[in-house]
Amino acid sequence: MPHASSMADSHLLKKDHLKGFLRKLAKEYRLVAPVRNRHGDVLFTVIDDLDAVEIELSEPPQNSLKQFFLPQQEQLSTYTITPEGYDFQPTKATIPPTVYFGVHPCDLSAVLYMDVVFSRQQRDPFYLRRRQGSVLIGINCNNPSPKCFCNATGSGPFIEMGSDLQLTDLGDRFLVETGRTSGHTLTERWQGFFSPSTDKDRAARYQAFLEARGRFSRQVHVEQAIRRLEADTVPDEVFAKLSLRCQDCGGCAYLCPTCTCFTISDQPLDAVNGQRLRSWDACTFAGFTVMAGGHNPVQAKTGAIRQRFTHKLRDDVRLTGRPSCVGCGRCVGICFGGTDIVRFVERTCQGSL
Amino acid sequence: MTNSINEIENAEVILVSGSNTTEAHPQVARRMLDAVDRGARLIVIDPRRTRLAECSHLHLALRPGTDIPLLNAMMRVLLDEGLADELFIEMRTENFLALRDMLNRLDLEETAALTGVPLPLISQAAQLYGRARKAVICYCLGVTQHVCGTENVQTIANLAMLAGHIEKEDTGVDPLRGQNNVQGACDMGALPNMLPSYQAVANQDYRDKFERAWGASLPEAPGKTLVEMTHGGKQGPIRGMYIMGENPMLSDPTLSKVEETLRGLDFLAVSDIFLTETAQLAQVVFPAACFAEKSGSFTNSERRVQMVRQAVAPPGECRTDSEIIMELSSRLGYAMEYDSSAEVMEEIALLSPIYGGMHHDRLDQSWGLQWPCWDRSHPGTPFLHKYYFTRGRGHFMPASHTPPGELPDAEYPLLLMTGRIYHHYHTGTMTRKSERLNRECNHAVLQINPEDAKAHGLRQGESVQLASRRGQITLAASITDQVEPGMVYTTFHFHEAPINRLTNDAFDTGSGCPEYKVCAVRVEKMSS
Amino acid sequence: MQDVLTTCVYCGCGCGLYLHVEDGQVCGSQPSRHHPVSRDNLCVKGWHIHESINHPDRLTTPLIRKGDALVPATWGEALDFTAQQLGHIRENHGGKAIGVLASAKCTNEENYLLQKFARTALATNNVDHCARL
Amino acid sequence: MPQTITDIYLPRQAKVEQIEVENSQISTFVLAFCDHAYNDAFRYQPGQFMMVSMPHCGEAPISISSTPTRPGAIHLSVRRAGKLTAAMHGLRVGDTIGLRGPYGRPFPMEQLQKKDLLFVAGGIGLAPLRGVLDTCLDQRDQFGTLTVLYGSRTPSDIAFQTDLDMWREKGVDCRLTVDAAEPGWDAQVGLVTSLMDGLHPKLERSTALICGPPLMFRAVLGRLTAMGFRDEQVLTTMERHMKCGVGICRHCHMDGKLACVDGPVFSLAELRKLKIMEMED
Repeated sequence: MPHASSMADSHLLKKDHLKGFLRKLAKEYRLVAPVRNRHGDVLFTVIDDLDAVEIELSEPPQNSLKQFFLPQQEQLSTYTITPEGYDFQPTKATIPPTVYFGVHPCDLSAVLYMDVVFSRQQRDPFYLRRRQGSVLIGINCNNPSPKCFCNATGSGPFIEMGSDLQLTDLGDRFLVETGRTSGHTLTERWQGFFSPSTDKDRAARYQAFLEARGRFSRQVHVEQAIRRLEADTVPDEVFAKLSLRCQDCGGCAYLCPTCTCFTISDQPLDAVNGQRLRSWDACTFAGFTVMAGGHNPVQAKTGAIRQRFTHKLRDDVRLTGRPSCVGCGRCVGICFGGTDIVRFVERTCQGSL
Repeated sequence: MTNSINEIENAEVILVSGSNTTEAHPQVARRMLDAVDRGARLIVIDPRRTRLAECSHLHLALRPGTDIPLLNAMMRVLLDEGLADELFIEMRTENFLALRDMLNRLDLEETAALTGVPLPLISQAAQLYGRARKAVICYCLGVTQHVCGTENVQTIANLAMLAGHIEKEDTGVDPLRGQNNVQGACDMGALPNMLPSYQAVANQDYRDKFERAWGASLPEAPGKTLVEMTHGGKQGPIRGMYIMGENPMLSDPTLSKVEETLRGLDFLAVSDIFLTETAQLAQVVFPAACFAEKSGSFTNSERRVQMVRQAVAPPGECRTDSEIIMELSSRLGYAMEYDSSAEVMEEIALLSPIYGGMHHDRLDQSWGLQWPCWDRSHPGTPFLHKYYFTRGRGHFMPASHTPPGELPDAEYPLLLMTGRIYHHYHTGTMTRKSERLNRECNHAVLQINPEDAKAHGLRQGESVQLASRRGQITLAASITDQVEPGMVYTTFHFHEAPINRLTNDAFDTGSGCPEYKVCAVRVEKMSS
Repeated sequence: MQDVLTTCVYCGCGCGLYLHVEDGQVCGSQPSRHHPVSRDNLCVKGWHIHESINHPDRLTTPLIRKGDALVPATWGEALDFTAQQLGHIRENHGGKAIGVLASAKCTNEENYLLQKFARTALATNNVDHCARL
Repeated sequence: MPQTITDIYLPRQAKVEQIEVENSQISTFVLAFCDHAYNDAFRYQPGQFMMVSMPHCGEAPISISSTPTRPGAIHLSVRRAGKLTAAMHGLRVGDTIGLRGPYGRPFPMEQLQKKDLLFVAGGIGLAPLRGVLDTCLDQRDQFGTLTVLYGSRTPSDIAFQTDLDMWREKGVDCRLTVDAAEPGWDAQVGLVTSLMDGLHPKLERSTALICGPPLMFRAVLGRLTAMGFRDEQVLTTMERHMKCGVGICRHCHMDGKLACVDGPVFSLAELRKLKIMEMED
């Protein structure tokens, strides 16, 4: 894992000047960052007034960037039914260029995964339109939360790729590494905010990484579960027990930054007008696979639960070389019946360690 | 609920009665299963093998309507095993001797036989419950929707008091409220015999207080209950009705009677967000704003009063129910002028002691407050009955078995139970409009045991006719051993299969609660 | 784009959820992480609560019955007619001939106002809701 | 600058030019895109499917039942199953529907050249095979013998009667069976496997193409294996719920494969590696 930075270039940004830098960015981009709202929750939020919000970088936000690149519900097209025909019009929605600031490594990894999903087979115009106008500014995780296990999925706590600028908190300053060209453009355009980094700063970054790595409170044996799934040695009983507890909420898939399954449906607006919507879906729902006429090729809940974990930990490893679980911990502890991926990994590895 | 929802996960023993918790109260079930994962024991009393029953340690599959004998038998075991909490009984309760005498006269074997639950299982459940340090009882409409609903509830209270499982953190008796603001509607005095905060209409002092505050004289006699109003018949005592956001044409028992009553009115006005089955019968329909389009507060099952915040403007010409009521009231000669729901809440705080410290600014800055909250400095009450019962000493009310109003016979040989399912809410007015929820579940099914299905020659998913003495409907058979032979189960969410055409309007005289959980029906295969 | 915290309407649990608002439309919902009931998750109904808010079948104008049909009317017409009809029953048969159903789905404030309206303007204690259903 | 990306989800209008009623539940819709230039340039291969849009009903995948050797029109044979297909059965000539596609991995026509082909189908399962068969007939010299085994519930449920008659005329060995006979039916009664008794295919040069409901599918597989067909010699097309049709939405998941892009055509050898309902005992 990360040692000396493989990112091309690094600078320093004093924390005192962060707001000033963001204010410059907000002039040209829509700015999205994790904000602790007045109720105490941390959400990625569109920031209209920098002075009115509290940007929170220490607690992972409850929503991920998925909501911005693949919204919970979005219009694909509208249609009209006339005597002459049944006509579809492309959606008129426009997406402003956006800076996503304060993205944790798990969520950056998730965006990289989504990039593959939405351009591998076919280029998905709706995802890519949102993605192409985006600038990602990441922040490495100095304090993984008790639920986090990105160390086991190879997606944190520090990350070397995926962002345009990657920040590391060094106390009174950020070490800023530039990744893609757009990152260089930003640091050059507003070079007044940045000063050169030294070997000492880079050593401090390495020290921060070592400390962060030591702060994980749990060891989740994801690799082992992947091997067992690939070897098909996970007992059916594991899936059966977990599926008895699944209460069909869909929450694990909806909160997951890499669960990209969606459905498409028509919503009538009146007798002759309507819109075609794409919305989040979850493979754990019975209706996910049911065909017209009622036949369901995934006959039991067990099959759906197997699909969920097999997809994340086996099929996506085959596809991208790594699991699509990024260890963000969002699904951990939120399950109505205790059927989260960590429990799956634990049960799968029981007696084999 | 006497406890908070989160306390349930700390209990050592959880006794669930008449609640399909995983489907009707998912967040409560989440705490129960979390508790189980931490080592708690889960006991489920339900005629059906619900999902929660499958996850339980003990499932007592009683015959519907035999809750009292079952609980009495459990209490007798507690007595016999010396598990009664004598100190608690001595210090905090009254009328114990009456209960003890009644229990001692019980023939345990006979009582167990009545319930259909093997005595050893009852005994095991009683001992688990009795020996626990922290134990909660959660119950829901499976307990109350019987002719003896009030006695059922009293018997649960007897059990909890006998074991001393009340008045402590993580310990108590928790009725789960079915609807999002059923607690609040009761608290606000939307009851025929109660002014806000359970101040009896019949009490002169309370009336005086409200008359002074409202500047109007108030009727003395308690009013009619919902079922009395909706089942009066064509020439009933009610001539006109105003219905706000309710759909008795799907939710009330014996729908033919409801329809006759509503059609027979001189005038019916309905305010709702969709054109419900009830609104279709109205002379005037008001388009109301939905929860996302107004501000105010709801009170949840754990007495937590929390803010409802406006997110968007109402569509078209919709107005909030507050606006509609104020307009009507002024036209009827009683002016009401409130600039905001916060102003209404200030009046509620003024007149309802348990809401005394509830103001929107406080609710807005917190996750809400649990009543009683006596004044602005009061932090709210996470669990009730600490140090004293609301009424003083806890009163044991011994009860004995009351059979349901209608039981299966030769003509209608099956016992029908009704309830809710996970994907839909109440009469489906909102949830049936959701593409996803409809995809997951878009029609009513009749759960029937494989034995009964075989006897009727039914295949999975086949349409069947279900009939009672009051009506008949068509729905799809779902063959499952979740129900015992001789019982069938369905839900009331679907207007295509309005089960309340069949249900009995026998009701509990104590609470006015209809007996939705038991009536006699027969199943007929459709001739295809 | 805005997330507004409110309280779910689909059961007595009372989850805290955020409604996701875009261009004046609710187009998503998500749980509140720190809310004591929702604790970072909702049931399937809560996750899809936005689908019924924008539904084209929503009532958007007052309706008055003309023969067998309910036809659109102005607010003035609907309110005047209702007040006149209820007033008529109150004068001729007394408040006891009027029934009012409040709602377990409406807010505390609305229920408070409705029972106050029943007891003052309509002079009846015939006010109830489906507490037991 | 963001580049323009083709909107792969936007359907194109197509007109119903002709409707062939196959039986009480199945009709074949002959369709052409309203945009003539697009229609002329439109190409597909047997075994592929289209995503069909109907007003207020969303989309559903329907396999193409015509042959690319006869360009200018697309045939979709549709059985009434859900809301969308029921709406299609209300279509009249001249009505418009929405289409996008073609999608999916087709039958490997090149591999089938010079082969004796055995088509086994039940009910609507003949639809995707119809395109293959017509292709073979239009390029008759490139394929070996052609045999069709077709099972229906009752004689009045037999669909594609016009096609069957025409295939017979052109020398295809068509054998029919029904689950339940009706007066006047003197041919085979029984499962489609009962038609396989009299077959003696030259195994080394044969390929079987099968499509039908899961129960029939499993019975036929067992029979073919017993006859000596290797798994590579058996091809089928799978039916799944689909939303995008292009390998993203994942509704058609099949143990790591997606029916829409990895299929819908699979060889039995490929299916054997998957934990799917059709391969369970």
